Amino acid sequence: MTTPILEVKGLCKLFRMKKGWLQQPHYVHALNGIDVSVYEGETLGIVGESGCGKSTLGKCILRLLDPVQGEIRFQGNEIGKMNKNEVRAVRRNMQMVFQNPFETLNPKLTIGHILTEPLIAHCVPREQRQALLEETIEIVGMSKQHLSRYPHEFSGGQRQRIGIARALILRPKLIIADEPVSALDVSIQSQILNLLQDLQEQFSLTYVFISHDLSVVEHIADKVAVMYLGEIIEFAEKEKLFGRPLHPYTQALLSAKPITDPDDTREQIVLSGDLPSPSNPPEGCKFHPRCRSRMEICKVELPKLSEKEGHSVACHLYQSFAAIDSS
Amino acid sequence: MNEVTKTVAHGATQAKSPIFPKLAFWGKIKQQRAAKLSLMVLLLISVIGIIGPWIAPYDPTESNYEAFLQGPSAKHVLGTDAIGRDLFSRILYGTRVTLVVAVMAVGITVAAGTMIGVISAYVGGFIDHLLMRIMDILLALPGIILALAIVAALGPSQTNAMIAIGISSIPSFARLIRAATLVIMSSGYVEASRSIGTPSWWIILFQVLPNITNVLFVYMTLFVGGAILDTAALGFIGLGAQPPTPEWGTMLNEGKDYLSDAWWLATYPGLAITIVVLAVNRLGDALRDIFDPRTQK
Amino acid sequence: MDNVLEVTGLTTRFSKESGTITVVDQLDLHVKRGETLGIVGESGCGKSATSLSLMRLLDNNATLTGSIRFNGKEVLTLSEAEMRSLRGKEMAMIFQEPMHSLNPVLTIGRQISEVLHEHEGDSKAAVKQRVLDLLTVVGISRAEEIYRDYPHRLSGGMRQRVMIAMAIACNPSLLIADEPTTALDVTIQAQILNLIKKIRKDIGMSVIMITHDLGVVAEVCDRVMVMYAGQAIETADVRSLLRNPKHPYTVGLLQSTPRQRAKRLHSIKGSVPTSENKPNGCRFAPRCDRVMTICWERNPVFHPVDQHSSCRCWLFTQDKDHDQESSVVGG
Amino acid sequence: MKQYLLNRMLSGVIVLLGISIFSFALVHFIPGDPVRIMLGEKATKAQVEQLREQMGLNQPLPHQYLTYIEKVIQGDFGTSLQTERPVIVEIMERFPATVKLAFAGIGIAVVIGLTMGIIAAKYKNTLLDFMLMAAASIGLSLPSFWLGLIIIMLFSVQLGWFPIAGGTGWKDLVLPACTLGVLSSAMISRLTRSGMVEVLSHDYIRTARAKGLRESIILFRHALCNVMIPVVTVVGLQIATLLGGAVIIEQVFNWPGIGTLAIRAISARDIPMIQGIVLLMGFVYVVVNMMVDLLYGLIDPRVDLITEKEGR
Repeated sequence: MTTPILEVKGLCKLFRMKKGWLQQPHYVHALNGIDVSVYEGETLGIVGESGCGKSTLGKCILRLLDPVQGEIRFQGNEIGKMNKNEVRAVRRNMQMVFQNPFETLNPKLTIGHILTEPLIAHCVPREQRQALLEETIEIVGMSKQHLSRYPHEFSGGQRQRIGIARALILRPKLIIADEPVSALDVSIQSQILNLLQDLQEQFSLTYVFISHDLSVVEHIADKVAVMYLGEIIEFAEKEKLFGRPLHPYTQALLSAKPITDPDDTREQIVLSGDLPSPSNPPEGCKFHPRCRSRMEICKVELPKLSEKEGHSVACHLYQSFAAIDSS
Repeated sequence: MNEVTKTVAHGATQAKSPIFPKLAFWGKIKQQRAAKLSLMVLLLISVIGIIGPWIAPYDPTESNYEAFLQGPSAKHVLGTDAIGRDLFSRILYGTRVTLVVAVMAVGITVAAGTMIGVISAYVGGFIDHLLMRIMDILLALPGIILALAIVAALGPSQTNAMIAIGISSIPSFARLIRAATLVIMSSGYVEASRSIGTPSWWIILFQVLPNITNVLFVYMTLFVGGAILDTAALGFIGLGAQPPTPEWGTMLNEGKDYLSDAWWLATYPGLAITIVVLAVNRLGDALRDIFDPRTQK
Repeated sequence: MDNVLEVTGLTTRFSKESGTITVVDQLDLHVKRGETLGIVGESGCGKSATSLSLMRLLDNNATLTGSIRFNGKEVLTLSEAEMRSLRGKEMAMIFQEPMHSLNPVLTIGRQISEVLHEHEGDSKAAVKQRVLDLLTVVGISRAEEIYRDYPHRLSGGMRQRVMIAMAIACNPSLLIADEPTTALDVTIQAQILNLIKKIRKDIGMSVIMITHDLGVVAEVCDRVMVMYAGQAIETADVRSLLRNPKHPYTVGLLQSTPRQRAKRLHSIKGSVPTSENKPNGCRFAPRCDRVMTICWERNPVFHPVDQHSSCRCWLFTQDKDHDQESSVVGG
Repeated sequence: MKQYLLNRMLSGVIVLLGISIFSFALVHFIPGDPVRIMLGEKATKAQVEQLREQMGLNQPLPHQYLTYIEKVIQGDFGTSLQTERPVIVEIMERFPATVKLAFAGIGIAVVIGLTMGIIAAKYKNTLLDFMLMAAASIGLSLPSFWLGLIIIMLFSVQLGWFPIAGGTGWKDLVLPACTLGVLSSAMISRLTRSGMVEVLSHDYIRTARAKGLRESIILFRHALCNVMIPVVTVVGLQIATLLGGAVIIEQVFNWPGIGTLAIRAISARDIPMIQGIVLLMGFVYVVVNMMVDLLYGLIDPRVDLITEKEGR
């Protein structure tokens, strides 16, 4: 087996919540020991509800946020400890597509200017720039004429295409897409998803695809990681995870997802209660207050992610996995 | 099917006011018109400031003991003061004094305030904390008192008044600019730019600055109005431009002793101040409304 | 026929500096007693404007024409005072953003009880007891505590429950829910949808569920109306719509919903026309893959296709010379 | 909540310390020898030396500052150079007059300003709104001293209804208080209007309408509470400013308050007096701000969240 293009090990990120000079600073564990890896040409889907830390994970991988602990290996290089300039160099091969196409394009700059920015930042020779610009804008399904226009002249779908063009123009190896279609309408969403899939084939891209929408992830991802309160609680290939979810949370998530089938006969698991606040998570397994199959041990001990046949899950129900494996 | 009852109803939130007609699309168009009008008034005033000395009928400092405390007449349009100087000429000359002092003062404010604000927001951390605490302390004193204290230290003169007014508005200007910069810094496009690997200088130059120029321009205009008022106030107290300089505040100070005998002395210079400040403020308000993203729908 | 709400030819226009724009165009709809009607469409299709028009909650630059008959009364001719006694009492509404829909400086208890004070005029103690009951009904366990609390201390799901409690306080006969779960997480969405279903059954009210999510429709609605660019383009009962959609737009919408099985998603080309820039003929013509010549020339009428569904499309119109009033609606 | 107040108090103390450094440093800002300037050119060398000794100017700076602070805490603000009376006595004599004027002025301003703002917002974009806001614009552009002069000319000189200037009775109070009130109401009314317009566009106002509430309840219960949050801040700031002496207005009406004292001290370069006034203003500012924060806590239940976000 080849080495993964991106490997994250034991990644932790804390946010400091300070209420005032007099109080002890309070820490929120946004990410707590994340292990995840992606192989070249794959799409890793990361799903979770708001506040589960999925966006933080994306930003840590790009070093837009500095992780507190853990390793991030990209193409074999540890980037968790690189200095600013080295990180900037790495970003040539690792780009990001953002959620909100309305906010992430500077309203004062033309599309051409916005797309040139990465070329200047990474010292692409001047004479190559124009050709790259024109080529890239056409790849994402727009035309050269659009380069001299401003972001407000475009619809949401077109802006997201521009965002993708910006990420693509340096021909990176890895693209982190943070909720790239959740601000878009369904009919536009499918255009963008198709575009992303085409680009992946054409440029053999690797995606880390972050989304709260299970259907979208199910459609686009090869492997899926489910997050809950800063931890990965289940990680497997798409078919396995959606075909036979193991973690009670994943099961609930899948059953809560409304589907367009009037004869839907799935048994619906409706979770009681709210997502606990990340600043004050429960003891033991963080899911236990809402879990319908909780046991005594869940209240005290945090289950570890253990793997069997390429399907990892962090739940006490399946802790015997590891035991069986090792015996 | 075609016989649909045609009834008309309006939204719920309408103000029921038959007496006060609703001005259609007052908001934006009005603002653009106001901006144009006040800009024209200001241009006119600036022109007067420049060519004032040539169109003034009399020397503003030359006293004429045969015509003191004369009311407005054909000879002296706005009357004369206690030592017979022509009020109209003095007001014309004063335009330049007032404008120069106010604009220079705001220049000081903007230069220092923008630097402090942008640095504070961009660098953050300890520097930000330190700078903002200092600004807090200076804000604790009313602007005019701060200006007075500085004038007291430096001694009363027109230049010192200018410096004092400039310095005394730095804290509030810096805070406004800092807030505006922070908004831009936290915007999606700056983050997107950082994610590409763009260097900091590029982000400041092409992402932050173009987006705060509007704000900067609006605040600058609004501060000019305040600076004119402060200049005149210092002059009025006797701590600004010194007599016989024809400064509007100073002229009011001289006029206040003749309230019962020569109403024009205490009226026209004040009117001049009000008109200039009003024009500047209207321009500032209009610019703010035009640039305000919330009104740009 | 027992209809709570009958709307005919509803047209909502906004006057703006650039001119008048029509956001809802000649809309007909009806809601039976105890029924849930779903209104589906993408952003800008006029579904929210429709809901606000029904309650007459639009800003004063909006003009409504047509007819809205609610429980036999013509809503559009009511005076503002009569309208007020209808709102919150007989027709109630919940909104998309539970974060912003509650007043941050008033307690939950106060915000719910003022509905009762306004419409029922009971004694203080009775109102309080009723509010506590309502909070329990919507599944808030610590009712006493929440009664005294402020909105910012509640989670999104809880706030939406409070909004529902407020809406059902006077047992309205119609609840309009404008994207009530869009801002919520999937697991919370399931809770809220279940709650709405349960309450509808318990107090026998009708619901208009406005959403962009066909999954939500499948979950809670009896009938569906699909809107596009300000017009209704298809109505049908849920089963027929999802199993056997007629209008090419509905078909496209269903096919572009991501599913695992499809390797490649169907997508509708182009983007939604803006309200200032609507095509002359059928509004969907520029994006339709079954477009015909007539589609560019005239807007089809809305008419029944079979006993289950009605649709606005030339593909299902036998008599193409049929005279229709809505064909010349330019942008 | 307690946490929030403690924090505000701590920053208040820091501001006070800063002010004390500023007022201490005033002496050293002055170009040239401060003692020479205070005493004038004609003073003898012995006199200069004596004053220098008396003010402790021979000591190293940190030492000077500490002695200064020590004295201030004991209530010793030094002696006025003009009147040779203790600074604290002079200030305390005049403070009541300033307080009277400040509260009368602000009272008028709040009443006029709130009323104008609410009416303008309620009748947004009508002729009435236009007229009220035009009036407010003019109010903001009027030089305070000029308005004062005009008012004196009209009501004292021409009509003779009120005394021209000088006393501290209620009749003397009317004109300066009205001048202050009119000027401050301009800002309050604009703030109230824009706040009101913004609040009225919020989703929770739509919710209130959907509940079928009466327009008056929406306006006064749902909207006004939220509008008061920024208004309280501004009114607080204004009170702080005015308590430090409505410098210009006091001068115009010859009102015997802190403002006239300040101008006199500054003109005469009465450094101990200036220092005392600056300290007093800082103190008043900090105290008023603390009260505003307290009020905030009462109006807005979200204050504990605000600090949390800021601190992040």
